[in-house]
Amino acid sequence: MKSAVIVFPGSNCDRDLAVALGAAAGRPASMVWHKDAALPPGLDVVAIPGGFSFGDYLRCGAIAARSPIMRAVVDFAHRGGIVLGICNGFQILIEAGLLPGALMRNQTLKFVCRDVHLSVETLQSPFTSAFGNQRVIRVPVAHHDGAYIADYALAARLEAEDRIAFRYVDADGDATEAANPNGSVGNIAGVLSDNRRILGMMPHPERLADPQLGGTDGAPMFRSLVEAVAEVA
Amino acid sequence: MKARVFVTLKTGVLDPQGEAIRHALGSLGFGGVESVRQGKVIEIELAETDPARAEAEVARMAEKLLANTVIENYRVEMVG
Amino acid sequence: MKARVFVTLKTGVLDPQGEAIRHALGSLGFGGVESVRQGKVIEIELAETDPARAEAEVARMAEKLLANTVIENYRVEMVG
Amino acid sequence: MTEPAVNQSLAADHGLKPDEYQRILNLLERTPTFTELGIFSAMWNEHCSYKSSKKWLRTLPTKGPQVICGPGENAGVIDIGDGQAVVFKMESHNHPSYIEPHQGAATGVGGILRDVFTMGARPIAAMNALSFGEIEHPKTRSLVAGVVEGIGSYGNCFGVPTVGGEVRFHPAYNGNCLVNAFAAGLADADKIFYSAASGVGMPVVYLGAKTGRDGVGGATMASAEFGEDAEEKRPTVQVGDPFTEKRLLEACLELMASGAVISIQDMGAAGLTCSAVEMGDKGNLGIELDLDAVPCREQAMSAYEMMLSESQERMLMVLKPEKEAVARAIFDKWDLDFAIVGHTIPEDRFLVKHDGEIKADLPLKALSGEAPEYDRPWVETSAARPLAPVPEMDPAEALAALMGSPNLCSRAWVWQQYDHMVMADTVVRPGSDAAVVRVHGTQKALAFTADVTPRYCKANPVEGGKQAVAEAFRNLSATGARPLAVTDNLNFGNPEKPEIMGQFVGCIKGIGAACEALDMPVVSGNVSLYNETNGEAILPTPSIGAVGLLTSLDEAIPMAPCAGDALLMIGHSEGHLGQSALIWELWGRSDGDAPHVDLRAERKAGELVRALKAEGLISAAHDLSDGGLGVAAAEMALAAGTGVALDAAEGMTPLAWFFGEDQGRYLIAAPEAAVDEITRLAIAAQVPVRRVGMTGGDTVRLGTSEVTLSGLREVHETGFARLMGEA
Ligand SMILES: Nc1ncnc2c1ncn2[C@@H]1O[C@H](COP(=O)(O)OP(=O)(O)O)[C@@H](O)[C@H]1O
Ligand SMILES: [Mg+2]
Repeated sequence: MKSAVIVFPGSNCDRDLAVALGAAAGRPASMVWHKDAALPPGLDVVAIPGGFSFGDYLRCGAIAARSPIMRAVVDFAHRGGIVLGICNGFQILIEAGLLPGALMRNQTLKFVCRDVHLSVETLQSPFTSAFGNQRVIRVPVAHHDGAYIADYALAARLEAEDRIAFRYVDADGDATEAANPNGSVGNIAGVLSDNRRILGMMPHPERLADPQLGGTDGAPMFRSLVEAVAEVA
Repeated sequence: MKARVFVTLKTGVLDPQGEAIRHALGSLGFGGVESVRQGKVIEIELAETDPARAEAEVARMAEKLLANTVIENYRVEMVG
Repeated sequence: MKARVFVTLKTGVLDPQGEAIRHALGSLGFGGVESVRQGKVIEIELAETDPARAEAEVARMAEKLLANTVIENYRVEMVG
Repeated sequence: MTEPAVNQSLAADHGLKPDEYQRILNLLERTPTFTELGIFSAMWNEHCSYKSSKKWLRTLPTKGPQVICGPGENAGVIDIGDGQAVVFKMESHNHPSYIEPHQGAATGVGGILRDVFTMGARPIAAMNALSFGEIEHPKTRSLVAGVVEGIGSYGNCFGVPTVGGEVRFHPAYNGNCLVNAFAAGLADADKIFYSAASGVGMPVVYLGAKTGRDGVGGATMASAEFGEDAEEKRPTVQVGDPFTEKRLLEACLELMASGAVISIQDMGAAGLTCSAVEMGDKGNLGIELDLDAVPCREQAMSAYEMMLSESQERMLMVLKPEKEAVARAIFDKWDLDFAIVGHTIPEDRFLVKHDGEIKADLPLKALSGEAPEYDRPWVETSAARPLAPVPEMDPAEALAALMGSPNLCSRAWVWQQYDHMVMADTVVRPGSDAAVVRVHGTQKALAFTADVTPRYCKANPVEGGKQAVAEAFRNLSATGARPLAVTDNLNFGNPEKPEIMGQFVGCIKGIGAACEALDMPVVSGNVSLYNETNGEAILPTPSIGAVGLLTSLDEAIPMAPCAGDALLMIGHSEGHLGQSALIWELWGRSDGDAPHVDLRAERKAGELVRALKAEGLISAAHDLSDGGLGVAAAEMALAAGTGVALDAAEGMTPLAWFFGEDQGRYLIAAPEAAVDEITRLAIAAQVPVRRVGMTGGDTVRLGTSEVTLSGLREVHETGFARLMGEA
C-alpha cells in the first residue's frame, strides 16, 4: 500500500498517522506539504491527519480545505481514490465538500480528550472490513469541534445507504446520550462518501494501534486499508 | 473601504455557544432572556475604493471562505 | 425586543483569527486586503419591551459576561 | 510623541527604588534617556534579575554526571543515554493569569515551550501546576475554567501532550492564583543550542511574529505586588497564537538543522531587551540594534515600546552570515517574519538606534552584571502549633469525604481538556503517579511529575521543601523510573518581609538538601515573588517538576493491581496527622508540624521499589502522599476496578493509621507467592515492610468499616464537576 499523509503547517498528528499507516503497510507513508500542487504518483491512500491545520480560528478545516494540495486530493477522490480524514482531517474533508454535513463546537463547549467506545456500523468499506467480529472498539477522541451535524434528510440518507461507519456507544454497544462525547447527531462518529472510498471520523484509531500505548483496537482500520488495496492489485 | 461581514447560523441549526450564554445570563440573574444566538463579525479593510466593486468582492470572500453556507448565512455591510 | 452586541478586540490586541483570515484570503487570490479583524456578534431576544430599559440591561450583560473587557470592546445595538 | 522627562519619580513608576535609580545615575554619569530607563527597569526588576533570590539559588545543587547544562540557559539539559538529551523547565505566569485567565495561562504555556525549543529540542510533554483560591470565592470558578481552557487551547493546538500537573484550592490563593507551566523536549546531546553570541559583525536576526504594544511594562507588572488597582493594569495582557508558535517551532528546528544558527534566544519577558542583552553578555560582545528593521504590527511604535514589548512567538538569533539565504527561505516556507535587526560589535555596548537617532547607548555587561543583588533580611519560621486532638470518625466515611474533597477528587475534568496523547507516545496517561512518555523510536521512556505540599511548607519550610522533592522522587520511583533531575518554580509572597524571606530561605534549604540526597540536581527554574494582595501572601509554593528515565518500558510499574494480590506497605509509619489532608479537608484545620522527611530512608525505599520490579516481584505500586494509606489504596482500587481490604494496625488509632502522612512510603501489590521474597529483599535493604491487606471484592474496607467501590468512584469522579457547579 502506497500512502501519503498531507501536512499543513498546524497538523500535529501527521507523524502519528504516518507511523500507523507505515506499520500496517510495511513501507513508510510519504509526507506531502500543503503548498504542493500535486500528489506523488501511484498512491493508493491519501490520509489527512489531526491537528489545527491553519490554527482553525475561523472554522476548523476551512482554510486548509482551500489550499493547493486539496485540489489534488479532491481530484484523487473523484477518480475513486481512498481518502481518510481523522479529526481535523474529517473537518477538512467536510469543508472541501468531499463529505456531507458539518462539524460544530462540542456541545459541552470544552475540548475533550479521552477514550470512547465506538460501534463499527458497517464492514462494507476499505476502512472497516477487517474489524470482523470486533464490533465495539475503544479509541481516543481529542477535539474541540466534533459535533457532527446533519439535517433529518441527510441523517436518514446516510443511514439508508449504510454510510455511517462508526457511532459513539457505551461499553455494551448502546448509543446512549452519555456515550456521546460531543453532541453529534445520532451519535455519529464517522461517515463514508457515497462511493464508500472516503471516510471522515473524529476519533483517533492511530492513537490506539500499538500495544505499548494501551490497546490495539484502532489497528484493524489500517489492516483493512492494506487488504483493500491488495485485493485490487 | 471597510466592510463588515456578519456570519450567523441558519435558523434551526443548534447553537451551543448561544445556549451556554443564555444559561449563564440566567445564572447571573438576568431575567427575561428568551433566546441567544452567537455569530461572527469579520471586519475587512480593503484597498479597493469603489463601493460596489468592494461589496461584490467581499461577497465572493464570504462565499468562498468566510461562511460555511451549509449551516451559515452571511450579510455584507459596507462601512465606508 | 431584540438586541445585538458586537464584541471586538481592542485596538492593539493581537488578533490571530483575523491574521489567519487575511493570510488565507491572500492565498485564495483576493488582492488588496489590508487588514482583517474578527469579532463576535451576539443576538439576544428579550422579554423587556421598553427600548431604553432593554438597552441598559443588555449593556450590563455585556459588561458582566459577553465581553472580556480586559481585551475586548463592545457595542450594543437595538434591533426592534 | 514626546517622551516624558526622566527623573526619580518616573523611575519609581518603573518599579525602580530610589537607590536603584541612583545606581543608574552613578553608572552612566548622566541621566538615562526614556528608552534607557525602560531598559534598566526591565533588566533590573525581580523577574529578570532575580535580585532577591540569586544569593540563595546559588546554594542549590546543580551538578551531576547526568547534567549537560544546568541553570542559566533557557532550560536545563540532562543526558538520557544513546546521545540523546531531555531539555526541561518550569515557569510561572501567575499575575497575567489572574488578570486574564485564558490568555495569561495560554501565553505561559507558549513561553515555556519556546524556552525548550530555543535550545534545539522538540517539546514532547507539558505539565501545569495550578493553585487557586477556595472554590466559594467569587473569582475561583472563572479562574479555573479560564486557566484550564487557556492551557488546553495553546498546548492542544501546538501539538504537545499535556500529561500531568497539580490542581489545588486554598483560601491563601484567593487574590493570587498560581499557574506554573512545565515543558520538556528531546534533542541530540551534541546539538544543543545556547544563547551566547560569538563573532564580531554577525547579523542579529529577528524571527517569528510581529511586534505590537503587548505587555509593555509586563515584566514590571509580574514583579509588583497587587493593590486594589490590579484591574487597571489590564491592557498589558498579551494574546497567544499557538498556530504561529507551532510554525516557529518547525521553522527553528529546520533552521538549526541547516547549520545557520550561532546562538538563539527566545523573546520572553521584556522581549527584545532581555534577549539581546543576554546574547551579548554571555558572548562578551556588544550588540547594535536598528529598530527601523523590526517587523511591527502597529503603527508608530516608539523605541521604548519596541524594546519593552512582550509580543509572543518571537525569537532572536545570531546568524552565520553565509547562511542568510537558506535561513530566509525556511522562514518564508513557514510564513514567518525574518529580519536582520542588528549585529554584534566588539565593545561592551548596547546601542539602540531608531529613526536616525540613538535611543540607548549603554554599557551592556552592566545591565545584567551590575544589577542590584539583595541579601534580604529573613527570620526563621517559628515552630508550628502542636497538633490538637483529632476527633474520632468512621474511617470509611472519612475516606469517602476525602476522595470527594476539592483537593483529592479526580482531576480528569482538567486533563480531559488537554490533549494528553498527541504525538502517540503517551504510555502512562494523567491520573497515575507520574506520566510516562516514550522516547520516540527507542525502547526508552521518560517519566514526568509535578509536586509540592504548600501546607507543609508554611508550617515548616525546610521539611516542606524537602518533601516537595521527595514526593516527586516517589512519584517517579512508583512508576519505575530512575529520577534524573528537577526544575523548580518558587512562588512566594513579598520578599521584603522577613517572614516571607524566611519561608523562601527555608524551602530552598530543604529543596537543596533533598536534591543532594536523592541525586536530583536542579537544572532550571523560575522565581515568582510578590504573590500578595493587600498584604495577604500565598502559601509558600515551591513547585517541583521532576523527570525520570526508564531504559525500557519493561521497567514501568503500573498503578493498578490485580485482584487477589497481597498489599504491602514499604516504609515506616508513625501516624503523623499534623498538616494532613485529613484534618484540612474534613475540618479546615492546619495545625501540627509538617511530617519529617528522612532523606536516606526515602532514597532506600525508592530504590527498593525499583529493585522489586526488576526482580519481577510486584504487579503494581503507588506512592503514599496526601491522605496516606487509605487514599493510596482507594486510588489503586479505582484504577484497577477491584476492591481492597486493609487491616487496622495495633497501637495506632484508625485515623492515624489510615490517613497519617509519614513520608517515604509506598503501597505495593504482589502475588501471594512473592511476599516472602519481597520481605527478604526489604529486610536486606533495611527498609521497613509490612503486609497491610489484600485486593479483591467490590468494596474498600478499612479495618472494620467499608465503602463500596462504586460509591467511592461516584464521589471521586464527579467531585470536580460538582465544584465547578456542573453536576
Ligand atoms: N493541572 C493538571 N494537568 C494535568 N494533569 C493533572 C493536573 N492536575 C493533576 N493532574 C494529574 O492528576 C493526577 C493526580 O494528581 P495529584 O493528586 O496531584 O498527584 P500526586 O498525588 O501523585 O502528586 C496526576 O496524574 C496528575 O498528573
Ligand atoms: Mg502520587
